Amino acid sequence: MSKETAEQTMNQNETNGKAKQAAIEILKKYGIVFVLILMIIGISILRPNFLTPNNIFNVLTQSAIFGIMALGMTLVITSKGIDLSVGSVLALTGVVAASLGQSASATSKFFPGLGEMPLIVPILAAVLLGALIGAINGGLLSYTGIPPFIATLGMMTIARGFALIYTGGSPISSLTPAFTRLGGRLGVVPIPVIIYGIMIVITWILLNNTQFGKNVYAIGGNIKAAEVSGVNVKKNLILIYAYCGMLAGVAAIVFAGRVGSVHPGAATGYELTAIAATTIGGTSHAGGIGTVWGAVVGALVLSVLRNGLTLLGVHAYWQQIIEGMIIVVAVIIDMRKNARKK
Amino acid sequence: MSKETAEQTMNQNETNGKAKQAAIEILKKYGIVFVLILMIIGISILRPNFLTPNNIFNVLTQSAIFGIMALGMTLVITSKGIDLSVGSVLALTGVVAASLGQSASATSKFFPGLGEMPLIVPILAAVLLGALIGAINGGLLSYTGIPPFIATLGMMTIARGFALIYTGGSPISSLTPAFTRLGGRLGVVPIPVIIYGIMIVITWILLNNTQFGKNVYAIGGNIKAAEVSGVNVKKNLILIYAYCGMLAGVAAIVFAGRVGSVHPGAATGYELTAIAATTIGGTSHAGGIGTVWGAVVGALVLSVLRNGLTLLGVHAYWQQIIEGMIIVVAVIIDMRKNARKK
Amino acid sequence: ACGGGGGGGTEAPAAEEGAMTIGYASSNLNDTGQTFVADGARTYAEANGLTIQVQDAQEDVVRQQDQVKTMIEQGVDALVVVPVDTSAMGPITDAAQEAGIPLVYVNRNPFGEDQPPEGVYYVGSQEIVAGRMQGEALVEMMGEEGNVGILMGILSNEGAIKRTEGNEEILSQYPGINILAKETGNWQRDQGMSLTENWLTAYGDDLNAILANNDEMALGAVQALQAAGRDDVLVMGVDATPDAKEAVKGGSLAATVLQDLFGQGNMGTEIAHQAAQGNSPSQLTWIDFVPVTIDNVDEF
Amino acid sequence: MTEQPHVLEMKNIIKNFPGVQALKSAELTVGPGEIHALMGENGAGKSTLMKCLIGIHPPTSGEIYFDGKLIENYSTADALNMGISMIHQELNPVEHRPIMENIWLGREPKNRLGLVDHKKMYEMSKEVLEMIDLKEDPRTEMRHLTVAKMQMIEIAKAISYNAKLIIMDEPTSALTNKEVDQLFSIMRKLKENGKSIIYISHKLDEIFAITDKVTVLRDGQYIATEKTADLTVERMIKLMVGRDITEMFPKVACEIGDVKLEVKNLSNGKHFKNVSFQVRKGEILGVAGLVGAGRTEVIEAVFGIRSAEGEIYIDGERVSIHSAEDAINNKMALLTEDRRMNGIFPMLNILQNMTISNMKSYVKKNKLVDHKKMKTDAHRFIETLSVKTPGIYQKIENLSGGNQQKVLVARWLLTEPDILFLDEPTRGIDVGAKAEIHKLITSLAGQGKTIVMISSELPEVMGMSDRIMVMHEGRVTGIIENRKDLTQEEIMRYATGEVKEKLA
Ligand SMILES: Nc1ncnc2c1ncn2[C@@H]1O[C@H](COP(=O)(O)OP(=O)(O)OP(=O)(O)O)[C@@H](O)[C@H]1O
Ligand SMILES: Nc1ncnc2c1ncn2[C@@H]1O[C@H](COP(=O)(O)OP(=O)(O)OP(=O)(O)O)[C@@H](O)[C@H]1O
Ligand SMILES: [Mg+2]
Ligand SMILES: [Mg+2]
Repeated sequence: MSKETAEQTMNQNETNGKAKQAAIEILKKYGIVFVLILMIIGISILRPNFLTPNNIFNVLTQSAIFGIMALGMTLVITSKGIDLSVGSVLALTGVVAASLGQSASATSKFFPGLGEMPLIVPILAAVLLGALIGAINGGLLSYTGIPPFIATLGMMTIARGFALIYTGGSPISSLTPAFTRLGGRLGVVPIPVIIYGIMIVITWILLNNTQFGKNVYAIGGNIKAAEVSGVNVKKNLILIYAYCGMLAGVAAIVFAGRVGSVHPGAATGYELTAIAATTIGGTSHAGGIGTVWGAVVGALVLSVLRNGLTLLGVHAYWQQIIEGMIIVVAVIIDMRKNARKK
Repeated sequence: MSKETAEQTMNQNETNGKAKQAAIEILKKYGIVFVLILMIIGISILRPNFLTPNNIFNVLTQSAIFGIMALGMTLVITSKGIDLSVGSVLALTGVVAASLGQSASATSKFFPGLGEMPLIVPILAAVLLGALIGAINGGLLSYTGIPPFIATLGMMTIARGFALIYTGGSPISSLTPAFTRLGGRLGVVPIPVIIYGIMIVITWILLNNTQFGKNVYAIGGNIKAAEVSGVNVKKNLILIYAYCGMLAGVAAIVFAGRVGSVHPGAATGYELTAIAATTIGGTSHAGGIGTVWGAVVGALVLSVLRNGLTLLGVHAYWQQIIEGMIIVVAVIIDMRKNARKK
Repeated sequence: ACGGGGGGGTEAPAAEEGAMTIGYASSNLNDTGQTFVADGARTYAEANGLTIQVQDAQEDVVRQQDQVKTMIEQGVDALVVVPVDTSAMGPITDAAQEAGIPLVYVNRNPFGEDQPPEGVYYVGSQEIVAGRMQGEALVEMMGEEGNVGILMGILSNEGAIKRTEGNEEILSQYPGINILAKETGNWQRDQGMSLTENWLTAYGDDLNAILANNDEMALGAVQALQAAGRDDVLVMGVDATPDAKEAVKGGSLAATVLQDLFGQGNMGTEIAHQAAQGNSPSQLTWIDFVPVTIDNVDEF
Repeated sequence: MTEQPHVLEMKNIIKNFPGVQALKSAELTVGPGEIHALMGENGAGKSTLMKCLIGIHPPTSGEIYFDGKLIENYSTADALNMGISMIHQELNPVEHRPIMENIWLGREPKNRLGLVDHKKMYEMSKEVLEMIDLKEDPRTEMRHLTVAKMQMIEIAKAISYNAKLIIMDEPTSALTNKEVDQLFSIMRKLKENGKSIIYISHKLDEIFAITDKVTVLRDGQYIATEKTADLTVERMIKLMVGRDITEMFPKVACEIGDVKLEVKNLSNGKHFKNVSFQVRKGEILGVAGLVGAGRTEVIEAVFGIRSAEGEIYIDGERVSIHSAEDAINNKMALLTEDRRMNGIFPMLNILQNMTISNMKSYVKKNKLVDHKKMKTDAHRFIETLSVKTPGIYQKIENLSGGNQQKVLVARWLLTEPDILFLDEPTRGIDVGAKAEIHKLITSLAGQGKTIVMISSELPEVMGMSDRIMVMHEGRVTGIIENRKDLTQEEIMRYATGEVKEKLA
């Protein structure tokens, strides 16, 4: 063996060792990823068709809607807040978008004679309305000092009420083909997954590479530190909630595209799912700790779980029980990373 | 005027002034009481039948169920926690209690041949089961360190699942007359109101006059300092959640008595109402701050609001919107007590 | 549908002489079907110069009781109630009887086989019948062999339980028919869609039919099937909503079951009106379900 | 130009909080290139005056001139932009973020795309850390640092604003001599560059060592401004307290009894190894060492809130202590080092803060709590320790730092312990109160209590202790009998590990 090859082998060994160690580090740090992988392995052994490309895309698509909401929730919870209104905001922005995206034949009772509008109209409407509602949330809690729980709980009820009034309680359907295309695929990849991916990247950059992102961490980690460092806390809180509301609007578009109709009662309880995904992903309600990848993994844990339980043919009642247990266990395993050897 | 009388007058003036000042102090400190009084005055002017004894008892009865849950939630939130499972725990303890409190004729599918049992059996069952589930919540979060949000979110799903399994999805009815009497009146006073009153007193004493109560504040105020000060944090957390679960069991008994039947889907979303009542009453999610009277007033604000909106004949959709707005406004007014004159 | 909504309710109820007030307690106005029932009630009230006050219990049985009691306190002349939980209507019945106010239950029957007590009425149908109709229609179209998935509503809802029971009652008579899965889509279209996607992975070509407890979930299933390029799976719903009728016409939905919800609300209010005027309408009024397929869809 | 213009003039500042007038009529004038001490007892209003200046609490009334211009209605951000920066008395770390993000919070360097330039931030942070001679990776999360290092970061941050006027509110309360020297050399450099510094500290030697002028506040009132060189210690104390304080370390010899506490071979893999010592009744054992020597950890382990192997004997009997509860049951008490983290309950009132550890003794036979007794006790200690507060229902958060410390001292005295562990008991406490606490410690020893006192102030250790235990990197390097002729240098030799082991 020449010296060179020996060196190469050594390097390789070292690389292997390092890679291994890095992998262990990652697993320890990212315990929840480990849980996700375990779940995937377990389900695939029992049901090999879990790993078909089609099903994988299904799982991703299914996680897209509350996953997008979880992205916004990550900012909110990292800033030590909570947003209970996202489910209702999805419904309200969704019905408004749907009413602007109906096919001309279903000439809507909303805007008679307006005809079919380009897709950008409903999209912008949902996104802007979502951001506006979020900004109201943020403004309320930062200027009056009421707890985020109350501000967004109020908004949850209010937005739902407006969705009901806007629609009279009936779903809005007959969306334009362009709209429902958003629920389809581009090549093999489902468009909801593409949209989700774009939102992940945007949110990641926002949280990690902008001053705004640093402010989010500082506000949640130590609001006094933020204040004495001259961070405009009020303005940033408004932006945080506006972004969260905006993502609820994006989720509404994906929802409408996928389902082809939006019901004023849609997405009831999704706020809890989004918060759960965020929390499973390690974002702390004590503020200052939160990651985008955590929210993505958390959302995946939930959708893999639901998909898996269905594939396994678990009885509907038991699905609830097992889902509850696995969420708890997943977070317990994830917690071990913080376990301090006393 | 003799010197003496002059002095007396002065003293009186002083007393008056003091009383006035005290009243202002109280209103400032207890802003939410002020809001409640305003609401009551407003509604009574528009609808004089609001203040009939019957309707007043209605309002009190209506606040009893989630009011009782809010009492337990006050301890939980004061300790910097949250309990999302109380609605589901109500349902589970409720169906179990109902199955033990059916009239002999409806010889239950649960315990065939057992016949009619004394009322104490279902009551104890609900209370103990509630406490047990709560203790599990508390144990989970204190021993594994997972966030209360996750532990109780998991329990929320799990308890609901068990309620469904226990009943097969159908409600349990035909309760014994003794049981449904709990929904009736003792003299003129509704029994739910009496039970609520007893729970208020017990919780008040517990929180204000026992070592346990002091520990609750300490844990919520600074968990590390509590540990160093010799508080057994784990044991106390278990007790806190057990008490909250137990009160959900008490609420289940009131529920069953009032409705005459318990549905496995009962009380869905009550956790949010209970948390809202607690938060409206000034209990802080940042921990360490919480009062029993606050929870009672918070629950009253909600039930007066709902009762008033119905009496006023406000359209159902608008009721939601107005309810959301008033909750927010009430807490904003309450906040003003903390407002710093800049 | 919303147009008439705001107006009727907000007027001062029972204030002026002559105008009768009907208190209407809906189980859940978030439920499309229930908005049709409420529309029926409102239409009748408007046509007959009645004031109607609509309350929404949002699936909370205690809240419904509170609302009814408050409306009694406020002095309505008659009550129309869509029960949240049919087994829990005792206190409401008692309260109405005590106050001497006629009470009409609509859409969901709290009395089962029994006769309602004096001054209490029922207008509607038996949920289980809808389930049976779906089952029968399915056997007719699919034959006596095949694998079926059932999309259930909220698991604790009576409609979900009874309709599923009706499905099973019929299908169990055919040994060749197999129920692959029963899961809840919580009445929602998006959840019906996700479940169907998962079923397609789990059962693939084995899946021959989907019976949904309502049209919203059925339409979600249709969407998932179309996306997967499957046109061989029969899907059936309940309610005959406009979207569903459209889908039946287009052939993507094999059948739905019409429940004349508008008619139920309308009739319920009429009976309440009659009773409040001192007439004695019949205590039980059945409004039957009708199966809707491509053959008869144009009639509705 | 005849007279040099002032950098800062604060005139007639009044600040009211609900129920408290923190500043009655405060004044402060600072010239360019001047290091100006702001002195006063705990609660005199020093921090409040500085918070008024930096825009956290706008004053109720009064005028502030900066650079000759009247400034009003400004935010903290404005103040920073104008050239005023501040090291706060309470540390403000964003714990889960790296050092560099803490330093540059609110003014992150950006690249052309407007995104945060992490590389540049890293480089800039390295420079800043070099300035204070701190060898930490700027990417280390703040929570991994010791209090002392966090404090150094705060100092670095305040300097990095390149401000004209830097406020330093008790920057040295968590530092030892080495870092203090470092800080002083930085301050001198700043002074050379014409920057002005407002310096707050309760350590008089520091005031004399570094400052040019002194302004004294008492009860929110301006008392005097004098050149430091013209002052004596006695006069300065008199200005602050309004009376004379004679005894600084009132150590009186008292009878020393049997061995009360013995610790044998205490180790916990990471922080300390084989620690053994004995303390007797009536004895005060001082514990000295550099920051990071592991003193806190040893005491925490003895008190049961940190796990470790080894044996603990009380009165000759082996005890097992696994929680603070156990420790308290064994009549121990621990005044912790980090007031904010594991000392106070910020939003609870003084009554609650003071009585929590003693709650057991307030439980009556009927299991209810005896509020009357609690209140009596609280009032008694507010008086004994002269805690400056409007009442027992004041939130402890609203007390000045020194007064918070007094409440904590009271908390432990209430439990009537036999063994007291005091970790930096006079950190942030003014001279008057310090003397009171010292008197108290001495009288406790006189009552036969056993006292273990950690302090980073060598004069305090030497003034108070019967024996001194010195630690270095987790090991006990010496236990020295306190003598008249013991020098700081000698202790430092043990503390730096120069002397390996010598037990007395
Ligand atoms: N937010 C607040 N609310 C009410 N009172 C306050 C508040 N902040 C400070 N005080 C009060 O103002 C007075 C001055 O406090 P300050 O913190 O300025 O004292 P200090 O001179 O800095 O004392 P120390 O040397 O102990 O730090 C104290 O009596 C304190 O209790
Ligand atoms: N949270 C922590 N994470 C990692 N290491 C820590 C942590 N806290 C302390 N250490 C390490 O433990 C050792 C001792 O810490 P500490 O500074 O508290 O000692 P000390 O002798 O009590 O000093 P002092 O009380 O003077 O600050 C140091 O090496 C320190 O770096
Ligand atoms: Mg200070
Ligand atoms: Mg230490």
